[in-house]
Amino acid sequence: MFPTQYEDLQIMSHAVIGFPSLEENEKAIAGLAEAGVKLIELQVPFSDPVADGHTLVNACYEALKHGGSVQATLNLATTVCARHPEVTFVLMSYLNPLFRYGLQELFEKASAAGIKGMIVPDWPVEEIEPWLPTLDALGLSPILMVTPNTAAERVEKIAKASRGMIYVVSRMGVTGHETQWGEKFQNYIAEIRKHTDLPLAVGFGVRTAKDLNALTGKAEVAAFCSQYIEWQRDEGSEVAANKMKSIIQEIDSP
Amino acid sequence: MFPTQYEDLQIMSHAVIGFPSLEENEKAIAGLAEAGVKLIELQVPFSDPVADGHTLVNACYEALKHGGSVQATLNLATTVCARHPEVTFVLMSYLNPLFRYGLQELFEKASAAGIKGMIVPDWPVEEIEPWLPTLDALGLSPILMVTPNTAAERVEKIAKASRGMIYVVSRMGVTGHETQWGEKFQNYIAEIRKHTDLPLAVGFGVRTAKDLNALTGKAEVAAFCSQYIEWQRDEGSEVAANKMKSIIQEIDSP
Amino acid sequence: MIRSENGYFGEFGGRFVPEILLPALTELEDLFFGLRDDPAFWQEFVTLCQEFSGRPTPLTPLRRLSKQLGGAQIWLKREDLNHSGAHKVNNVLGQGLLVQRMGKQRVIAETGAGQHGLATAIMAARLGLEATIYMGAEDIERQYSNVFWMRQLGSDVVGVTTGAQTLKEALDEALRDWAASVETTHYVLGTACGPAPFPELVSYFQSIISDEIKEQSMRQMGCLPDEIVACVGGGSNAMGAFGAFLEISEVNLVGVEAGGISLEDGKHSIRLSQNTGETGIAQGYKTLFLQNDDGQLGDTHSIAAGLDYVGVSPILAHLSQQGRVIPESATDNEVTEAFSLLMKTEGIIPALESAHGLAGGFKRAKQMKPDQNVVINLSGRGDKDIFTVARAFPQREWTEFLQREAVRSTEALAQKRGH
Amino acid sequence: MIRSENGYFGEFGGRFVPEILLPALTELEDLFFGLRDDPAFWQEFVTLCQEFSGRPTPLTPLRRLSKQLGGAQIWLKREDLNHSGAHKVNNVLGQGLLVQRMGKQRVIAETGAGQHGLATAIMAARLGLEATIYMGAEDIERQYSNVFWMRQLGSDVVGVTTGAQTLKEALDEALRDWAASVETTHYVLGTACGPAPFPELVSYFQSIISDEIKEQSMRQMGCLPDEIVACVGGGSNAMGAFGAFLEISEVNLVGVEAGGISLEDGKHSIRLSQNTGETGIAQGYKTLFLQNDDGQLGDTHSIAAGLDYVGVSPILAHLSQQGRVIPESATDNEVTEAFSLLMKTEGIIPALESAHGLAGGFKRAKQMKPDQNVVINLSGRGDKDIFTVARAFPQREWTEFLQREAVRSTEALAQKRGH
Ligand SMILES: Cc1ncc(COP(=O)(O)O)c(C=O)c1O
Ligand SMILES: Cc1ncc(COP(=O)(O)O)c(C=O)c1O
Repeated sequence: MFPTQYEDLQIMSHAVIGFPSLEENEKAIAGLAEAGVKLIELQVPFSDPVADGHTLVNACYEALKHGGSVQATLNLATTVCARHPEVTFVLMSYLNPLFRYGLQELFEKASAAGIKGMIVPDWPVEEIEPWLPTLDALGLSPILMVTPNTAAERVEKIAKASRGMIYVVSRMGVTGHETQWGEKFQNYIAEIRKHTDLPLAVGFGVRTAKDLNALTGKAEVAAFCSQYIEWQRDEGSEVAANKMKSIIQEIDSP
Repeated sequence: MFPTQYEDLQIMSHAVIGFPSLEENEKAIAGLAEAGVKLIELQVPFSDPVADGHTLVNACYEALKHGGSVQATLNLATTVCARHPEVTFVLMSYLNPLFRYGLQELFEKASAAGIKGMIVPDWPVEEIEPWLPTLDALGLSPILMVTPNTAAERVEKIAKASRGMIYVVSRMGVTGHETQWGEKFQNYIAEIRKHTDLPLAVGFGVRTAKDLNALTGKAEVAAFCSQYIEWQRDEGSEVAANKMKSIIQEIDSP
Repeated sequence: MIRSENGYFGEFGGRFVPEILLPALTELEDLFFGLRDDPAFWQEFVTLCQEFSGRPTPLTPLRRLSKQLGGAQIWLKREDLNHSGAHKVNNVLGQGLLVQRMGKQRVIAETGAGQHGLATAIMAARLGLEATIYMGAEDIERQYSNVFWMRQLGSDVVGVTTGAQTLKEALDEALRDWAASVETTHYVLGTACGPAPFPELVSYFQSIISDEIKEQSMRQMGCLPDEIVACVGGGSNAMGAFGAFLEISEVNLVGVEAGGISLEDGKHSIRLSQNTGETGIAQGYKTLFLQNDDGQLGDTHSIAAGLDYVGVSPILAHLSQQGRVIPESATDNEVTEAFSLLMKTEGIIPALESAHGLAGGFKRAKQMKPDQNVVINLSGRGDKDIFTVARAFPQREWTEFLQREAVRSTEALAQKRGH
Repeated sequence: MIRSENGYFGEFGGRFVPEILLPALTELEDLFFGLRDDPAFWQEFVTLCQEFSGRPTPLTPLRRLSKQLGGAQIWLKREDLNHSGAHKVNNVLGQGLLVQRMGKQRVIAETGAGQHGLATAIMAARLGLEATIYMGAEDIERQYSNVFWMRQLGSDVVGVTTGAQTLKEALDEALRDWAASVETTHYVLGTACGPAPFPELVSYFQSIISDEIKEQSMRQMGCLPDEIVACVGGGSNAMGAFGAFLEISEVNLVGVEAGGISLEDGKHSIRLSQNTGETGIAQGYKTLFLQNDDGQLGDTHSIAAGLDYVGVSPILAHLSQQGRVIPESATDNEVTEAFSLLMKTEGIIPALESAHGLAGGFKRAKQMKPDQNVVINLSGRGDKDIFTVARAFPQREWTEFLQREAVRSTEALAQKRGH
């Protein structure tokens, strides 16, 4: 399940369904579970991943060529949710593949597959709100995003619609500069906590053990995604899992 | 001197001063005189010979590279007029080289060199008229052009300003189609004769013995120019003179 | 002009963007809603278009061509005479006024044919703004002359090499840039697509076209036209040409899409007709997209880079569903024929995009009577298409010229490096 | 507008043509003299320009650039927004009206930059006339894109390979064609040169430019401008911009010629200033020509094909001798600088010809006060100059693009032959 507020930092990592291949996805997920990753995003690849950086854009492009799809994601989810009960699986997708699948049916199947949460970056809170009763009934948590430029009242609204946790976008933009975890970031986190008791998952720019240590005690979840996918791309899923394992061991206890 | 009205057909031919070279001009003129040519145009080469066809345009272009100029023409005229008293030399030029030389001085020098007439295709009758007293005094005959589209009253005006002979442009245009010497042409000639007692020199499209025979009895002078220059260009002045000679011998007596 | 209900036109439209982009869209929407009913703002816009871009553009009667075709009288609305050579500049100048009011110092844009990029580069130069233009690498190849000029104008042109490397990918990339720069940067969206308020905002500025058509046709024809025809890429020139006539049901409105090579997937760009497009949500809005069953956006093809787009204005999707706008299409071959016909008969060189409007409009005009009037929106001029047109109508001299020019250009480059 | 005395302006002008051309010139003159004072004819002309070419062209204030230069307020008269991209079309449309009245079915023209040829091809297509365009082979090389379009428009473009293969030779060749075809063909002379009545006739049609400047400056500046600047090739855009101001001595009139590379013979095209041009008679008229002591016309050079001409309007030669027109010049380098400055500061791409006007105008504006106004006539747009500009500002991508395009073009040609 999702962590509780102020629980020790957990790592969320990532799989792009079909990247590098559907079979490899299964092995990679097993490796991540073995490495101690507590949450895994299963990303439905999409032709137009506007909220992703270039690493994930390219991974999506490859994944589509290797059979990545909504159905493949549900199939994989059924397998891995059963196989790794200690891991919480989150569906990550852009809205269109889900919309085309049929939202109601998708939510039911995702829930049945054992998926616990959902991150859909281009699905605004206003469009999610009507679906909350359905999602709550299915036990499928919408994990909404808050960004550094989200106004306070909107944070309030997003917090209200979110379940499980809130995804905190660490910085402006999907590509580029290094993220800073200093005072400004801490104020930002503090500001969000004013509106919610949900745990916070911090994403974008988490690429090193140093980043993880910086987040320890500040957030409950660190989304370690692009860097992992780059390892996977360049060195294979096994090496990537080993690197993930050693990095998790490097985290200082708080 | 110029022929008189209804005299037998005489041939006028051509030299472009500097083409193929200044020395060659002298030899070529001697060849023409020897061949029985009675009138020779000495053409000052010009950079923009708008009233000439491509053969003469290219000859001008070459001539300028080999020292062709107003001064060179006057020099040559002095030599050849003295050497060939049986030939009538006519200065042919566009207006600008003469204008830049100074018209008054040019006329005097040309007359002194022994030149008898002048053909300047871009010098309209209105601009010539004020110079007539000067030209008459110098014995330099302006030979003006009449074309198939010249209106009757303008033919009258041109005839009045012309001396020595009138240059009859045989057809519309400087390049192109073969010239016809049929009924239409004869009416054209007859129309001109209504306005003048001067002999007529016919130019443009006179390229064969057949053309010369067709003109016999209709005009007093046939301007045999482009074809001669092509012979000169392709086969040298000597061959060109021989060809001219045999063609003159081919003319039927009337 | 049509107004959205909360960003929607019937079932289409909306604002499906990453949260990070929301504040900028709201700021823009607030600004726009505050200005759009202000006659002084509209006047400021009209004056800018007049003084910088030469508006009003004329309504040109095609007397010879109409007679030759034997049907309705055909008129061209001459957006090709705009500064920069296409209607795109209308929208861009309008957004320029908004940028000044927001006090932002940088603009970004996506571009397909390059016309919108060029218009943006021009506006940025004139207002002294920084500009980055995203353009698919494939489109750069098809429209390098526009790229050349954008760079000379001081803009940064970034080639996008993901996916099919055309307009869709350029738009994605522009959105990514915007996510990172949204506080200092305005995204000059180039067509009546994207998240609210863009479809409405772009249509608002472009409606200067139909305002003029209305007045000009009353003056020149003595009545309103029977039909208005426009090509449809994203839909901005069509919405511009239709805008003032939406409520006048006697005036037919016809949108011509790119029929490309065939109706096979990836060989055309028809979204409105023939059940090719399906409702989807992507690139920030809901509309008819070319997509597969899994909701992946499809590949498209058109001889005209500016029509080679996978989505379409949500307003047009709605109006077409309502039956108010009649969807048509024209194939690449029909387009080059219409291109040639206009050029040889009336002495006007159309953009290949606009030639789609011509092909569709000529076809319809032939079925009409000589006392009827068809206005075709000539959205742009064809100069930019010289390389594409040269491939469609090969001339030996052109090939030889290019070969020599490539050598000269190499020499010029070597000389520059030598300095 | 200035009127000739019997075809002369002071000592310049006249009609020095082979007799064969006389009837056509007289016919044209009679027709023109009968129409030029007829307000209905002028209105017909203005309407044609409006409906087909988008006139009036705007007067655009260059606010940022004027501030940056720190002198007078600079305004551009936007002839670049004309259909076909230059002022040339004004004259051509006017002559089109005359051709229709004469009932001729064919037109010929000489062209330098290709703009006049393009305008003529456009007019011929629109009126359904046959057209032959003479163009120096060297100019074809510099402006092939214009040639490409002329051919697509259905015109026959003939490359002239005599002499320096530029405008002067093309004019000679057009005169030769005319001599052979004068009864069925109208010669659309492209600038305010040549035998009477052309200088007067071309200036008359082009004076629509200064009519508009006058009215627009009263409306936009609240007064007449202090100075009007135009580039001078043959002189048609300059005469167009000056025409309505000749009698208003408070308005300075400045003509900027092509300074080229240096003042050496053959390296420039300055005829009005610095004792470079000398009175001569050629190509049908008397004016200041670049020529040698023997009266042979000289070679010329300019980065702008349209200014690369050996003669100049007899009207400008006269006005410049009278002191009414101030002659200036700008070198190739000054021109590319002004070109770049306008583009980057105001988002307008000028023709290289027009950039001479800019270079001269900017220099003079800097010396003036901020409450003064300078109007520069932007005679055309720069799209046509892409190959020349690309050589002046080399970009690696352009070179690579050309190389690939040459290959593609070769393939398209091979495929066409295969059919
Ligand atoms: C000349 C021209 N027409 C039409 C279009 C298509 O865009 P829209 O449908 O937004 O008018 C473009 C796009 O670049 C264009 O350049
Ligand atoms: C844009 C432009 N400006 C100026 C000129 C020069 O001609 P004129 O001096 O007759 O205006 C040309 C000639 O082709 C031209 O194309």
